[in-house]
Amino acid sequence: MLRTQSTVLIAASTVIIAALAPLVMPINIATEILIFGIFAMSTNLLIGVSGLYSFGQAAFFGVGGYVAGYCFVHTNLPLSAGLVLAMLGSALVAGLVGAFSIRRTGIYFMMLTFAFNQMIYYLAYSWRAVTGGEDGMGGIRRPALDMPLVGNIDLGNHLNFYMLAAALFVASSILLFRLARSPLGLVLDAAKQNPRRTASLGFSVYRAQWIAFVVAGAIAGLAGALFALLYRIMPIDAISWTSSGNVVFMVVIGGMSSVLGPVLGAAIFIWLQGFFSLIWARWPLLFGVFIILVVLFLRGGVAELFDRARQAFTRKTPTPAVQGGSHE
Amino acid sequence: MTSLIAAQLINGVAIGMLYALTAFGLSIIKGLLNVPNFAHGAFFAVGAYVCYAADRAGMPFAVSLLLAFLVPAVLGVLVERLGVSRLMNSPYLYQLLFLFGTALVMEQLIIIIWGSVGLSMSPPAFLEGAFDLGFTYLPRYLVFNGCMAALTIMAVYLLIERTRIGSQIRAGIDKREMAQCLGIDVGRLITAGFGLGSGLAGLSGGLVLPLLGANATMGADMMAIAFVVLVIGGLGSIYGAIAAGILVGVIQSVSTVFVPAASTVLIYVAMIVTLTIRPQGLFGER
Amino acid sequence: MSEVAMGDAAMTNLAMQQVATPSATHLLEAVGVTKKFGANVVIENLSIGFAPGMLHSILGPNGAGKTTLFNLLTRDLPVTAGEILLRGERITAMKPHQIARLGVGRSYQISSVYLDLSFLDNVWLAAYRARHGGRMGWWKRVGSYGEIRDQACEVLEKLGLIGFRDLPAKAVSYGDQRLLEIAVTLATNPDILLLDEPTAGLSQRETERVKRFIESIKQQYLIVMIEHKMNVVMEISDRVHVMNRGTLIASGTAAEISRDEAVHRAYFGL
Amino acid sequence: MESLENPLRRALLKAGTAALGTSITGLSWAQSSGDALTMGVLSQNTGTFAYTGDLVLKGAKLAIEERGGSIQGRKINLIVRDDEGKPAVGVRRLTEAVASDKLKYFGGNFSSAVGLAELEVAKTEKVVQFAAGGSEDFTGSRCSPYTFQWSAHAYTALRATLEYVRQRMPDKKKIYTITADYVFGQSLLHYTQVAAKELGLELVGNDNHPSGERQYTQYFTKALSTRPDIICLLTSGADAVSAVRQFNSFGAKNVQLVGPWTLEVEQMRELSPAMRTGMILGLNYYHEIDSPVNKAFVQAYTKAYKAVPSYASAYGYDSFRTLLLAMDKAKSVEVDAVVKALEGMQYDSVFGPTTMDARTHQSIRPYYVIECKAPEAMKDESDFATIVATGTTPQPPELNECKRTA
Repeated sequence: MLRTQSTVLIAASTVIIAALAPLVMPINIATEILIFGIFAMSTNLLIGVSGLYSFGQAAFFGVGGYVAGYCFVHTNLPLSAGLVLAMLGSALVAGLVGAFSIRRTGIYFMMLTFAFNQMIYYLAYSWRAVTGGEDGMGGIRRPALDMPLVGNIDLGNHLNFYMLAAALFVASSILLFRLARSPLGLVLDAAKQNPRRTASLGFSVYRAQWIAFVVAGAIAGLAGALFALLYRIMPIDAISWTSSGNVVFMVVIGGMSSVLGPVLGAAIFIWLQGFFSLIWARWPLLFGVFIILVVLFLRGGVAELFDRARQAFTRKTPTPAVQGGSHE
Repeated sequence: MTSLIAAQLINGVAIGMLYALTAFGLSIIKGLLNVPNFAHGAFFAVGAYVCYAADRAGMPFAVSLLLAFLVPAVLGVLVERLGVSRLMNSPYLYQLLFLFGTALVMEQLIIIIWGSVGLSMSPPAFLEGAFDLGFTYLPRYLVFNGCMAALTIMAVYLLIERTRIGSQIRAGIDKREMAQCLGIDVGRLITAGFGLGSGLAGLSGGLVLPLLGANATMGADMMAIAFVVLVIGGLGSIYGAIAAGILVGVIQSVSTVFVPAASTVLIYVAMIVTLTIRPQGLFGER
Repeated sequence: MSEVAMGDAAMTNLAMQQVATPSATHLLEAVGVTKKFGANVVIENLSIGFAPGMLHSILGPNGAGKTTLFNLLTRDLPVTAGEILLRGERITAMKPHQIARLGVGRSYQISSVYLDLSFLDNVWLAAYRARHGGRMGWWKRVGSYGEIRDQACEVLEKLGLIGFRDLPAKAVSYGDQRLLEIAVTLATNPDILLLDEPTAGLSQRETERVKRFIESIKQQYLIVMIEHKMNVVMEISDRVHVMNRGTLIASGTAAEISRDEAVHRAYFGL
Repeated sequence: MESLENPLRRALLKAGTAALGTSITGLSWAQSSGDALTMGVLSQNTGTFAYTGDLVLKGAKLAIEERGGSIQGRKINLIVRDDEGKPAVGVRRLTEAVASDKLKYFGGNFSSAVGLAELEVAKTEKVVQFAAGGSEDFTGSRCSPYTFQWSAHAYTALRATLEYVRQRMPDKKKIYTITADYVFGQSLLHYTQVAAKELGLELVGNDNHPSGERQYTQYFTKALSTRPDIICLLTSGADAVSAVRQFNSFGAKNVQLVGPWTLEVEQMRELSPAMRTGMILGLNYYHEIDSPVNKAFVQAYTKAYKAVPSYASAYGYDSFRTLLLAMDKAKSVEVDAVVKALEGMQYDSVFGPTTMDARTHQSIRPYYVIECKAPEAMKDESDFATIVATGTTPQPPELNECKRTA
């Protein structure tokens, strides 16, 4: 019963977020927040739901960006085709990387994803003909979006492009929310807590986690494609392992236990960077301090703050989280 | 051709010793903490800057190097006490992020203290110039570097294998529960190990100063390599890093004979191949 | 005198067992399996078979290799040598989840329920797998599988756990977690139940409960149970197998075993 | 569980996002005011070249102060953004500034990667970029109506440097090149080959190193094994600095180190004088340039900041100064008018008489060759070198890839 409602609630809240954002901040920041929101949510499918600490998600973000970029620079495919190809491309790469990495667990897994990320980075870096190497892939066009009924929508217009991003944002959050509460999601959660037992129940843990890895990769690819469209370039550093680290951090500040936590994380992350860099040239120091504080005192991320606040209001002790939940 | 490869081998080993030293520190910490120290690069940088400052203050090179070890070591102890140790019982993700944040802070502090313009320091006079081996030149300082790294590693090896604290550290790494049963304070052990590891990072930072100079981001570059070295060497064994360090140095150096531009990629290829065939690394146990 | 004779009987019995021939009478069996961890041999050339419709217990001092045997049967660990047969078919090379899907349900010695999941979800997972094979739906919500939820509730009912339905497993006593463990295993709807010390860490009362429960279901399954509590073993098992130092030293009815010399030696060093 | 939290979390989420948003806009709107003309310095305050941002800013400020902070009756509002030396961040900050601060003219980062990324945004947002940095794509394959190039063309640089080498040491002919493996490095290499051919120099070998490389002894080991007369570093920035340091450790005195586009003054500071001694370098700017504009600039700069101007500050000053000149010429601050005015504009810059190519937007100006002084020969610690030659040969048109038509 509750579950039924909460899908609706998720949809509602995402729509509301998407609708409010541009009213309170410059449109392109709002767009970027949604894009990284998508990226962060996809990453949380691995980190939060499946307990797979991947430090290589930027690779798939990047692949998506480059594929889409390539389509919109060298071909005149319609928008939809470009986005789909981007997702397929990322899914493919994620499939391969996952096939290798998931056999290893814990810190080995993390290092493998890290290594693959680095490797893909250097490949993109040296494959100048296609990716533009260090100077990035430039001259990406934003094809008009051809919609039935509505007709042709010019995405050159910031607001229209924002709408597109928002639509995809809502779609992916609903998808990821449903997935987290589907049998697959439950299996992933179970495998996170006790892979051996999950296998002895007759589930292929490897397969479940591989699927999660591919889905996360594909959605990261979608985010990457949107990113490439946003600034009409695909810069090389968007694919480096530091951006993998950043997205992990977005997830952590936002909180892993909910679907929307990571979006909040993305918002805070992007906003803080902009804010800090305006007030002090040595801003990364403030940022570092912020990371440290979050890790030491706010393990559950900002979402945890809300819970604490709620518990403060409603005196009753909370029933322990049933889905995902804490990792302590 | 052969002489060129020979030359690159020598050069590679010399470089490799430095990677080995840096990664060795990392691997001690990894061994005790079961977390790769994301702040290792920062300690490396601090070492370089401390060494520079000491040299400017007119101290002899030896003293500068000593300080390049001590200061980061103390810093390391602080970081471990104040932060890492509090996160012992949470998933390593949080320790990683904590160290990540610490690295950012240290990097910026360096800039605030020493400015963001890179710094250089010439090696002491008796180490300038190069040996002419006929088929190649071998910079004196590079040789010195290799030897110093080798000696340090040897010393630490003896410390760990031959002394009581050493045997405790080993116990802490190999069988922590047992160590606890033996009434060893694992917490203090980890602190000590973290300090030692950070110190080694700092020392190698000081050592490479005349070659690489000092700048705030030098840590990140070195850490990426140390990281690879650690993984190739084997997460299970602290000594694997030494052999792997030399290996990486040689790969990097010899590959310049054939495919210079690919040398970096090659290192990662090596890492992935290792992890896929032998997830525990070349020398890792279990 | 007679004791010796009886002992011999048990021995011949055992000898018969060790003739490594797959026999249709055995639903699940290990044929000449060996397991080594590095140098030390935990199980050595062990052959043991379990006939259907019975409750088998495996006895033996600690370190006899009982749990390791279970791990070999379910492929949680690969064998070093030998074969595992299920209904006469080789399953030695299969993966644990594949074996589980063939109807081998297992409970673990250290309780391995999902502490963060509710009782319902714990059992639900097992029931879902039993119903949908290996498939994992990714869109329909867990909540919307009505009939599976009902099955799960039934099982909880059976073990008198229905009250905990929506509590996370970590919120209840160890004893109840052990019961949940059994419930989960049952919900996979197996033909064969491997229970690893189902009563370990249970109070007297709880032990009684589990014992009676197992007895009540033993007609429907082939049950193999590792158990230390003699009273449990002796009262409900049809067949008792005794292991020591990685080998099978005796097999027989409870009565036979209680008089078996080798067993006495193994246990009381007589 | 989820669902229970949702309503409240949603509320707070909204509130949270709102709070974030307003403070963003709050902050940036605060900086723009009325009908002021917004110009921007987008440069690097973090990362390897963190120091450059401040230098560019100092130069730009000077140029604006000369005009009493206003142009064509419009007050000039100078905003500063940190692009962290990353293309992704650069474009983000630029788009923000255009959207919320009405940014019209900007410059500041001389990393080609960042510059070329910003070029795309400048083109779509129709704002003027005064770029610097090595890549010839600015005025070549990716030339844009809204982007102008301050730095000399790679061809001019190579030609000037090698010409000097040629006549300074006629007996040294064997050149070994070590090249950064990215676009800029490769175009340097390309023009080295062109110029070497024209001048009859022999290239005995080349190695590409991945950019960001910190370890160079292996490259020198290889290079020296071919016994060259000259080692030519076709790399720049931090890479070049490490390379020079490590070349020094070989103490190969008989091999001449040449850097056609390798170290600007900023990076020379990173080397101890002993390490620089005798190096032949090509520079975009050196504070001893003998032109009236430069003399005045150096004087003003030293007075204001107690230091001699460097490449970065000269870029900041000269590019902003040129923009303001163009606005005078156009009698307007409107982008299209100013662009038109700039195209083909002839003006006095810090380099003396300078022309802005109407089609490619490449500034046609001299390039300088210097020889580094030994420590004892230096009057003060910023007296690095003496200008020994200047070159003005522009890129041969047939080598230019710009598709635009004037």
